[in-house]
Amino acid sequence: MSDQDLHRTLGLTDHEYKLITEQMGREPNEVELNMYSVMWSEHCSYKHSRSALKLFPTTSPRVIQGPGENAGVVDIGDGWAAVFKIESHNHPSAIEPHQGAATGVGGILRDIYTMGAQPVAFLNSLRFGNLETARGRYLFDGVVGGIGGYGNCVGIPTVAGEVFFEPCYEGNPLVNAMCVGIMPADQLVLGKASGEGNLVVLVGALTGRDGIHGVTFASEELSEESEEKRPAVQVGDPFMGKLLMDATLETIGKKLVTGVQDFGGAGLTCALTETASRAGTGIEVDLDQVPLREEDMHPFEILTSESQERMLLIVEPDKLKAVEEVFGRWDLKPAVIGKVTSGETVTARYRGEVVASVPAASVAGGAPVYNPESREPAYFRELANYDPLNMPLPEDYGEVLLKLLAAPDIASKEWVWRRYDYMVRTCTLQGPGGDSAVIRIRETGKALAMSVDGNGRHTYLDPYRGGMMAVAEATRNLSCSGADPIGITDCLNFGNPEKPEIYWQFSQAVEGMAEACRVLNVPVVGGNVSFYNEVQGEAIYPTPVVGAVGLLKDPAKQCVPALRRDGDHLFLLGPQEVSLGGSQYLKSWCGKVSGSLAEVDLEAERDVQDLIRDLINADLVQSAHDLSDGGLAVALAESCLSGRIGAQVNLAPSDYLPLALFGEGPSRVLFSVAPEDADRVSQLIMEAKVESSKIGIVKGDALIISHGDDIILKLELSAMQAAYEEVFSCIME
Amino acid sequence: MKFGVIVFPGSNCDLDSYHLVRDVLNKEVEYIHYSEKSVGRRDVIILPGGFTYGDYLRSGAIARFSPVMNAVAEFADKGGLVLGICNGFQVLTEAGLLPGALCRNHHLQFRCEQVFVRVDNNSLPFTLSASLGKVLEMPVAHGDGSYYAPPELLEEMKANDQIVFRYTDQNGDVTPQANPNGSLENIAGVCNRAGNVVGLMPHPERAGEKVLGSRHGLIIFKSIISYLTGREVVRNV
Amino acid sequence: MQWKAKVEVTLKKAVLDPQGAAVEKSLQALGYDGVSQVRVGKYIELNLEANDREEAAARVEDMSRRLLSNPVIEDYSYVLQEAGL
Amino acid sequence: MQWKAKVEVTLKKAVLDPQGAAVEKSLQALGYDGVSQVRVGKYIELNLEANDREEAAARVEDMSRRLLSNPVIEDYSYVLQEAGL
Ligand SMILES: Nc1ncnc2c1ncn2[C@@H]1O[C@H](COP(=O)(O)OP(=O)(O)O)[C@@H](O)[C@H]1O
Ligand SMILES: [Mg+2]
Repeated sequence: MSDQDLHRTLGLTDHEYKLITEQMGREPNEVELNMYSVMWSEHCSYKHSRSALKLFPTTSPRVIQGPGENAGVVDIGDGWAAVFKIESHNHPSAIEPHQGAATGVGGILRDIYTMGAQPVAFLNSLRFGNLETARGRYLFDGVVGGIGGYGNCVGIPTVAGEVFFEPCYEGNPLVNAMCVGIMPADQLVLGKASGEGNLVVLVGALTGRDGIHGVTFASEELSEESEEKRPAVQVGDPFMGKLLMDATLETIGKKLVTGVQDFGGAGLTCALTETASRAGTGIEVDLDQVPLREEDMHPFEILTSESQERMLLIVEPDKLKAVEEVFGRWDLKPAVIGKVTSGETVTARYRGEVVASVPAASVAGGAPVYNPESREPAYFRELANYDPLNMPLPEDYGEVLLKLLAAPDIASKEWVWRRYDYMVRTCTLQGPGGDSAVIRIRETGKALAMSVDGNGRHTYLDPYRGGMMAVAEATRNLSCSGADPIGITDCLNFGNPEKPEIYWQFSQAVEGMAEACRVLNVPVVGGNVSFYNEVQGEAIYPTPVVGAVGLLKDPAKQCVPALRRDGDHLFLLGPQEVSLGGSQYLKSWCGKVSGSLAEVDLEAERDVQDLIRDLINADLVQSAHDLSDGGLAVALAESCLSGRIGAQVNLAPSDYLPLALFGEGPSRVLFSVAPEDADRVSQLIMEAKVESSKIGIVKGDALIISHGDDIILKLELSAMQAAYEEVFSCIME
Repeated sequence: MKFGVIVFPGSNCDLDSYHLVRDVLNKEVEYIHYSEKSVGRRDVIILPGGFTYGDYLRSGAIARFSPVMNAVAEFADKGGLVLGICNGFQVLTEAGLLPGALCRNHHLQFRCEQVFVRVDNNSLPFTLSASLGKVLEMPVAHGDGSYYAPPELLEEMKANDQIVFRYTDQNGDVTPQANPNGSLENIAGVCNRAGNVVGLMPHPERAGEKVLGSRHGLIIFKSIISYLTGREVVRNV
Repeated sequence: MQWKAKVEVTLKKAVLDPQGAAVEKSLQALGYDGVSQVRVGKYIELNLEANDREEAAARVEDMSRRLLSNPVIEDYSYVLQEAGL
Repeated sequence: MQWKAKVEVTLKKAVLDPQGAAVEKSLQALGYDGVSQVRVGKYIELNLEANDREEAAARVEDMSRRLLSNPVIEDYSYVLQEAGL
């Protein structure tokens, strides 16, 4: 095969090949071309997304490390920092759901402790097709099992997540895994190969042929052929993962390492070229020193294998012994595979011969940046023009609410999270099931709140507003628990960016997210882009997922959605402008995904979040719940169910009750207040000039909603509970 | 009074036991590495929860051959107190220090949830602060917790009062619904014949602070402490 | 006619077997040196109805592929015998 | 000399086998009627050094009893063959 054909087979364009020869000053050999091919894949090079991502605000007085490293780092006071990142493992999970999800969790875990942080929590965001097919149930069950299997075993609690079901994810489920860690701020280590003469050390699992060209696979649409091209499936080894984590953190804590880099996509090639290029150094490796699991591996296979549970350490020669001792306590044997050199070249030897010699910066960062063509898709205006208010009125609103509560998108996900150990490490103050999870920080007495959110249906109907709403909702969830949002990480799941309609969705969503981040004052400190989520040319809904982290200075003030006491007053905070466009009501009751989204007023959003946090911090709030899917009625039902107490609510006069009950819009919070505090709260709301109304009281064991003099909905807690809690057991068992 | 928490490769609740003993109970506690050949001068040894050796092959099967386990067996032989929690329980059964075996949960899933267990033997150093029949709320988090013992063994255990905890409902009634994993006769925890080695699947160390949902787990630790305090008093007289 | 099938399901050669690796290390630590290439898989026994061996084999083949093994990462093999009924 | 051992570990008859029951149910749901008595166990393959078959058998016996199976709940059986080295 001529090089011409080879580069195409490897997924590089002629233009890219030409760039490579220019940057190298010669033609690459086969091994080198393989290295370029994995690093210049979309997954590693971000060539179609880099220019749009520049829109994100990435700094704040708290940000210690923004995007560009393995994870973002944010100051949380008292000399401590939070470290977090989200990442997709969509395509591997479509092939082998259990292992795909498990290795996704393992990968994001490594990104966190690579920085020197002790991981303290996992979150995840999942999308599947429907559960009526055996394949759908298999994927769902497998992914949940894989996430739990890995997280439970490494002993990091899985504390929050979200799951949605839409036909568009049928063949291409989404599995986004997030990890949050904490560390003393001065313990930060970066993925840099600095210090000429320092040793390059590989530790962890043996290197096999698994996942070779995994990144290329992730950078293509799924098709029949991709079955054929598929690399050997990677299997996670959480046991090894845990040993590696503990030992690596110990070497970092003891200041035995100069640089640390995990092995993710593109394996050794990525680790070597990235660490060298970040430090402006070179590396010489001897591939014969890489401990192998399989015989007769070709040098390019060693260089691109994506075997899991491996770490690269940069170690000063006189510290090697101490490093070996730390790993030795867990029966792990670090292998010295090379050393840091001056110059900026990564050179690999194999059986005594140089098999590759590449400019590090070119491989790691020389890929072209594309500005793809963008075109508004035809569906956009068409769907936006649809008016959901023409739908016939339901006869029985109670029936509608029960149906929504039983919709898999909304129903209790306990079936999922009871398979996750969400308590290990005994720091979980709030586990799954609330608006955000809360993890205490023993060392500082404070706590971190965290949430992960994204609504593909919304982003499909309006990527710009959908993007804003994802950021708004994730941060609002934190605010509802009383925490200050301090940063977000995002995972952008889209179709093929080379299609102008998809790129339009992408750039619109990024613009919306960036705008929301600016107004709400939260920096983006890291994230991940997953393109080519398509099966046979059909893309998923554009699905940006936002993972937000907040700081709760006084964990005792933590607020949850559960209503507390008979007689408490119920307030609805925020603008009343809502829409049925893209709502759960329209989807589950009318069977439609259509309409336009409610206006997003980011200033109002910010004011609502500021106010609810202030009220919580002033000890004036008994419960708080963010309104999202299913609107007011569903938020009320959820608050009643988690508090095991009823409520009586009076709707504001409305011409179209489905809108009042089930309409969705941003910036709204349902909260309850003790009667003796009600006046004070009303006063503070007025002073803050935030829209709000008192809508009812906490009472009894039913949810009763009236409109004027008519009771339009009355449901016993037990009836709502049955609808809400039994769905998954029924479908899955 | 000194607690020791054994750290096997893959233990992950070692931290939780350690934290509870040190920060909540204010007692001295140290980790013991699995490669140690002695457990040193300690009064209580805790085998914590987790996934020793990834739970590969069978939960606890590989860990029980760790060097430290010989020392634990000797320590137990001499009457030292040994508490196995979750995976620690599995290790102790595999090692033969406790009777029976822990099999896959009957529903085949890992399950993390709050359960109730009843104290069915309160004459042990681990339970003497509880009244007989006391119902404790504690979490479970395991995939292999279904207790099994062959019929003859079970009879023998009953005759020796070796069944320490049973899963019950809130009122202390043994019901099938209260059984989270299919354990034989709702057995949640057992002891050896001498009563100085106890294992249980629920996590008392996760139920030691109000902010975590329950403080019922403290009864077990407080029993141990008052038992040892009593012994120290006798020794010092 | 009743048949008994014994199906062995093993991870494909190229797929990592962390379980096998842990067992191998443990056996070596127990002093069984010279032990190598440990792989841990599944063993499934079942009875089935079929008119003849051919039909029985076809059904076991089918079940193994569809349910008993995960063809993405596992291989299977089986033996069939008449069930002593 | 190199030997290959294939060890099957199965739950004792008296021990409930929820995995077997689940597989049986799934097989029946897939339309394989006439399937019964499904049991799921473990299959372990390993290579070992031994001077002769007897020595190899004794060692496999030993490993199976000590580590590969738990005698409280499991039985084991094995076959030995010369490894094609
Ligand atoms: N959507 C995004 N928003 C912000 N930062 C991003 C986004 N996507 C990728 N990044 C940043 O780009 C860098 C490279 O990402 P990635 O290749 O996924 O990292 P890794 O190889 O460590 O998994 C990271 O620092 C990541 O945080
Ligand atoms: Mg990384």
